[in-house]
Amino acid sequence: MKFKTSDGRKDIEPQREGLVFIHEGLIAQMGDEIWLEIDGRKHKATAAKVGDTWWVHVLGHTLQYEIVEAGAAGADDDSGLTAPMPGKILDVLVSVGQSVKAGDALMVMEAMKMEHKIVAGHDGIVDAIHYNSGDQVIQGAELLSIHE
Amino acid sequence: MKFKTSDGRKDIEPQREGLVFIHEGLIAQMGDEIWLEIDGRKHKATAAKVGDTWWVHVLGHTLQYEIVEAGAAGADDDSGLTAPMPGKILDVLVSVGQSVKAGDALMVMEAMKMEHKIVAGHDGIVDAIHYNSGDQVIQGAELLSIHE
Amino acid sequence: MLKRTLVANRGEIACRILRACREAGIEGVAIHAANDSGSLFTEIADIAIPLEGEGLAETYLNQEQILKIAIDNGCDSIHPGFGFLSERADFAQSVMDSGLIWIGPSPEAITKMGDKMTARITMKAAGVPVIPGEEVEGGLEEVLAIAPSVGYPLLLKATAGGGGKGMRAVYEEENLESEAKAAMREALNAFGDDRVYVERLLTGSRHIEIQVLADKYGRTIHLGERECSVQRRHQKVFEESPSVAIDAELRNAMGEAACDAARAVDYEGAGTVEFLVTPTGEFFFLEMNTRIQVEHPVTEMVTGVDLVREQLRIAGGEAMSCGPLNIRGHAIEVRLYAEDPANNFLPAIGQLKRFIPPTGPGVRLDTGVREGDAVTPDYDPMLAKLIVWAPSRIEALQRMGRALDEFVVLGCTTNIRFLRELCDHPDVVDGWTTTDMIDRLWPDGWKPDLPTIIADAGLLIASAAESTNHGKKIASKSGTSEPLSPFSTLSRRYP
Amino acid sequence: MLKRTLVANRGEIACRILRACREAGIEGVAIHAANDSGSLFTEIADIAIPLEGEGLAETYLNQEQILKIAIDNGCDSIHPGFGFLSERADFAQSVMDSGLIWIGPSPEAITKMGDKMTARITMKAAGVPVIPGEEVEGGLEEVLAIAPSVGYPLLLKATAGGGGKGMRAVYEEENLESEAKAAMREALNAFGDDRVYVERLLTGSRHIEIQVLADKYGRTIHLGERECSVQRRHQKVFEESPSVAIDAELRNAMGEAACDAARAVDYEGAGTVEFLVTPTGEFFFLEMNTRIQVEHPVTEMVTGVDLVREQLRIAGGEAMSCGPLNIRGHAIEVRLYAEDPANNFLPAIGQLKRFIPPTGPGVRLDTGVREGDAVTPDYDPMLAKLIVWAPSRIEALQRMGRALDEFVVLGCTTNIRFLRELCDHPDVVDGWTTTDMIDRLWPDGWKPDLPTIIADAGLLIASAAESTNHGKKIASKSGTSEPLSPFSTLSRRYP
Repeated sequence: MKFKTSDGRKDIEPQREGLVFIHEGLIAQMGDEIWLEIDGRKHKATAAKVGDTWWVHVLGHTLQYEIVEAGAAGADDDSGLTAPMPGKILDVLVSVGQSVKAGDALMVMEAMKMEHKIVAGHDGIVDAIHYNSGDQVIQGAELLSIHE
Repeated sequence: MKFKTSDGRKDIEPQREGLVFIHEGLIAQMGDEIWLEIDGRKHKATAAKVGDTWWVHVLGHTLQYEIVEAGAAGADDDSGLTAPMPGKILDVLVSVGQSVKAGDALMVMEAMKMEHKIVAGHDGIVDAIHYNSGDQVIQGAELLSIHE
Repeated sequence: MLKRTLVANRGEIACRILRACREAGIEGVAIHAANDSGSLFTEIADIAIPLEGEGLAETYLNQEQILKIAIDNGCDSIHPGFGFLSERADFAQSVMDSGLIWIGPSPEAITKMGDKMTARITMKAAGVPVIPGEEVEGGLEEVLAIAPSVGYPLLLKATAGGGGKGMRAVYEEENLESEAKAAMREALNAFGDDRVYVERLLTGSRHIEIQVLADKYGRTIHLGERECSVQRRHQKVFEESPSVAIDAELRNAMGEAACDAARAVDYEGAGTVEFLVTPTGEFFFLEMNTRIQVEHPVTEMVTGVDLVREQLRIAGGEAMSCGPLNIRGHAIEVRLYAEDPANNFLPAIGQLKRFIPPTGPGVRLDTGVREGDAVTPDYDPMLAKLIVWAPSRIEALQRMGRALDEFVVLGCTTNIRFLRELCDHPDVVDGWTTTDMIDRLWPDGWKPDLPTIIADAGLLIASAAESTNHGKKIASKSGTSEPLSPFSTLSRRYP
Repeated sequence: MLKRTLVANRGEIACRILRACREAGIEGVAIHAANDSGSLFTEIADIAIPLEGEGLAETYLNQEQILKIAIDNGCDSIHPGFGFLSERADFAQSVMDSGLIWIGPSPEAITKMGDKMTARITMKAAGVPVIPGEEVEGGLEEVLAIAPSVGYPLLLKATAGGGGKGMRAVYEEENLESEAKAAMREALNAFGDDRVYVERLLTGSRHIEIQVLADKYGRTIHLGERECSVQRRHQKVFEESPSVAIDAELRNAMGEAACDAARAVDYEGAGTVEFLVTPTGEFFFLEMNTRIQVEHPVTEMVTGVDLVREQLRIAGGEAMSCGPLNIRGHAIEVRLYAEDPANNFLPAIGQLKRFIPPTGPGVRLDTGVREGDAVTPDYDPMLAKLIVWAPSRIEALQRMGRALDEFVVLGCTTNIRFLRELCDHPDVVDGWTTTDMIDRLWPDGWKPDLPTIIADAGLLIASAAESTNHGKKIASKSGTSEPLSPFSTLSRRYP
C-alpha cells in the first residue's frame, strides 16, 4: 500500500495474519481498538479516516497518511460529492436527471475567500442536489450525488 | 409508533416535516445532533439505540423506550445473532451450512451464573459461526449468522 | 526513588495510580484478567501483563502469580490500590520478602489494625478514645458494677455473638438488671456462652474519617476529615470534605488522635482513621483503613496534596513534600454506579454506547471506563467517581448538580439521576446526612421525579430517532473519498 | 442578584460563563451566528437566540442587535467575555442606558485604561510606577536635559510614529546627541513631526500580570500574578501562576500597585494589570485589561477563587465572597489551537473526527468544541484550554506532559505535540520563559521530533486501518435487534 506523508511517499506491505499486522518488529492488533506492540510493550493507538487520509494517534504523536494506492478493502464506491471544507454554495451548474461526464463542473462554492469547483469524478446522471446557491455547508456535507 | 417504558406502553404518532417532529407543543429537530424545543427553548438531547431500545438523555434525565412496533425506517434486517450480555459460550449446537428452523437452539452461553439459549429468529442456513465453546464474548458480539 | 511499579488492581483506581506513576517518571506495570484486556487502565500503563486463570481468586487475588509477574518484569515495587490484596498482611510480607517495596504500611500495622480487638487495645494504650465499654468476665454482678462507668444509654452485646442475638439497648439504669439477665440468657441459648460486652450506645452519631500520611523520617500528619454518611446498601455514594459537623478545634483534636493512632503502629504511607462523632462533639476510634480510600480525591481537592504521589514518594524513601495543613473550599465526590436506583440499586450491565462526562472548572473525573466499553457482571459496578471542588459547600453542590445534568451515559442504567436529586435534597443541602438517610427519605425505594413533559419529550425523541435511523450514518458520513489535505495547511484571514 | 444574563460571546469562554450562570442559578442566554448553530455553548445555555447577518460586524460585534435581543428576552444583564465587545466603552454605556447591568467595569474605567496616554497619566498620578520617560516638546535641548532623569539604556521614539521609524536605542550618554538628531530627522521625514519621546529601554524584562477584583463595597484585592511570556505570533500559548521570577515581597508590592491602579479608575469587577518586571525586580505599569482574561483559570486554580462567579456576584450587587489571598501549588494553562506548528503556526481547519481529552486528577479542560464539530476559518483558531494544577511547578509540568500525551485530536491539525515538547524543554523546565523564546529556540521554525519507529508505527497502523476498514462498523455493530432489557435489572453476585 502506498501513502503520502509530510516527508515524502511511503510504501508498506505488512505481513497480515487475520487482524494482526506485522512490519519490521512492529505489531498492530486491529479491532474496535488498535493496539501497537513495540519491543513487547503494547500501546493504544487511535485512527480515523478523513477523505483519503488516515489520521493516527500513537504514543502522543499525531500523524497523517494520505492513501495513494488503496489496500484490500478498496476505495469507497460512494457516489456522493462532498464539500472539501466549510463554505457557501455560489452556483449550481447542473439539474437533477442531467447527464454529466467525468470532469464536468457541477457546483461552485466559496471557502477560504476563494472559489472552488466541484467536479464529477465519473460519467453519470445527477441523482440528487442537496443545496442551493447561497446555502452554507459544513465540511464533509454531501452536496449532490451522481448515479453511474 | 408503539413503545414499552417502565410505566407501561406508549403510543406516539408525531407530526413530521422533514427532520422536524412535532407532538403536543414539543418539537424535535433531528440531525447529527438532536435539539428539543419546549416553550421556545432549545435543549440538546442525545439518543442511542441498543437492541430494540432507544436510550434518550434530555435535560438531565436518562430514559429508555423499547420498540414494540417499528416506524418508517423499519427494523434491522440484520441476520446476525448477538450475545445479549457478556459471557462464555458453553456449546455450539449447529454447524456451517446446516438448515435451521425458527426457534431452533443454536448455541448455549453462560452469563450471570445462568445458562441461556441462542435461538434462530427465522428459518435459514447457518452462514458463519464466530465463536467456539469456551470462548468469552462481549455483549453485542455477533455469535453466528443465518442466511434465509 | 521507585523505577518500575506494578499496580495490583484494575478500574479507576488503577488508572489513578498509573497516571501518578507516569507523572512521577516511574514505569507503571498493569496486570489484567482476560476479560479486562483492552480496559482503560491497561492503556494508561507502560506495560500490561495478562493474568492467567478465571475469576478473582485466580487473577487479581492470586498472590503468587502477581508476585511472579512483578519479579519477572523487573518491578521494584507493588501498589495494591484498595480492595483486592490491599489489606492482606501476608501479601505485603511476601512482597517484602522478595526484595520488593510494598507501597503501604508494614504487615504488622495491617495486622494490628485488621483485628478489631487488637486495634481497640492498641488504641486504648495509645490514648486514642475508643467507644466506652468493657468485656465482662464475672457475670451479672460485674455488669452492674461496670455500667455506671460506661454511661447511658448503653448496649449489651454477646461477646461470642452476632446477628443481634443477645443484644439489648438500655436507656435507664432501672432497666439494667432485667435486660442484662435477658441478654445473658439469650447469649447462652444462642452461643453456649453467656459472656456479654457493655458498650455505650451512640445514637445520632456521624461517621467521620481522618486522612493521615506518615513518612520514614518521623513525620506523621493529618489532612482533615471526610464525611461519608450517605450510603446505600452499606456502600458510600456521596462523600465530602470538610464536614459541616466539624469545626477547627474538633478537627485538630481528631487529627491529633488520628496521628497518635498511626504512630502507635509505626504507620507508613497513606491511611484513614474512622471515628464515630456524637452530637455533643465526643469522638471515638472505630477502625483504621490501611490503604488509599475510594474517596481520597475530596481530601486532595481541599488540601492540595496529591495523596497517591505522596505514597510513591514515601515508599521510595523520600520525605513527604506537603507543607502545613491548608484546607480551602469544599469538595464533593459521588460514585457513578452501573445500577438501577429505582429498583433497589441492583447492579446493571450493558454497553456504554455513549459516555460523555462533564468538563469545565472545578470538575474532576476519575474513571475506569470510556465510551464503547462493556459493563459486565464480573466486577464491582462502580464505573467512575465524579468530584467537584468549589469555594463553598453550597457552590460545590450547585456545581455537582450542573455536572451531573451534563453527564450523558446511554446503554447502561446508572445512578446519575439519583445523585442529581440528592444534590437538591434539603437534608443534603442543610448537611443532615446520616448513614440511614436513603432508607429514611425513601422508605419504599427511590423513584425518579420525572415531569410528564420530559417523559413525553423522551418518547418524541425516541420515535423521531427510530424514524430517521438516528446515529446510523455517523460512521459512513465522514468516510468520503474527497481528499482534504490540499487545503489543510492554507492560511486564513480574520475579519 | 442577577436573574437572566446574556452572554455576548462564543466558544470556550461562552461555555465557561454559561456554566457559571447555571451554577449560580442565573438563566444563561446565548447568542449565536448562523454558523454557530449547534455549537457547544448554545447547548449549555438555557436559551439560545440566533443572530441575524453574516460576518463578525453583523453578528457578534453588532451592538444594536445584541442589545435588542437582551431586552426582548427579558435579560437583566450582559456578560461580554473577552475580545468582541468586552472593551467597548460605548457598548457598556448603551447597556447601562437601557437599564441593564453591564458585567464589567464602568465605561469611564474602560475608556481611561483603553487610551495608552490617559492610562499613563492616570497611573502616574496614582503613584503606580510607569516606564520612566517623557514627551519632549522643546526639541534637542530638552531631550538632553531630560535624558539623565530617565536613565540608560534609553529609547527615543517618534511621538507621532510607529513601525520603528524614528526609533533609536541609546546605551551610553556620549551617543545621545547624535542619535537624538537622527531620530528627530527620521521622525520629521516620516511623519512631518519631529517630536520624540524618551523612555527607559528595559531589556530582558518579563511580562507579568496581576489579577484584581473589586466590588461595590470598597473592597479591591489582588489574586497574585500570571506569567504569560511564551508566545507565538504575538499570541500566548503557555501561561502559569505563580511566576518563578516573583517572590512574596515583590508579589505584595506589585499587587498593591495593581490595586492602586484599579482604585484610580474606580474599578469594579475582574481586571488585569500588566507590568514589565526587570531582572533587578523593578516593575512598571504597561496597561490594564478591563475584562476577564483567556488565562484566568491558572489564577483560579492556585487561589481557589472562582473569578467568573465573583464577576456575577459583584455585578449583582453582592460583596465578593473570597477570603484572604491563599496561593497554593502551581497551575499551567496551554492553549489548544487548530494550527500547524510545523508550518509557521498557520491556522488549520477540519472536522474533529476524534476529540478525546485527558481526564484525572488536577486536569481541567475549558473547551468550546466536542467530537464531531467542524473547525472552520470563521473564528479564532483556539479550540480549548487545557489547565493543570499540581502541588509544585515541576509536578505541574509532568502532569501537563501526561495530559497532552493522552489528548487525542484527529481530523484537524493542532499544536498538541508542540505544547508537549515545550513542557520538556530545559528553558521551560528552568523557568527561562521569554516572549521571544519560540523564535530563539526554533529560528527556522519548529519541527516535531519524530522518532523513526513512531513514523513506521503510524504507517503500519494506517495501512492496517485501511485494510480492515477500521471504524466503519462502529455504528452498525451495536444496532443489533436482540433486546437487552429483560436482563438489565437482574441481580448479580460477587465472588
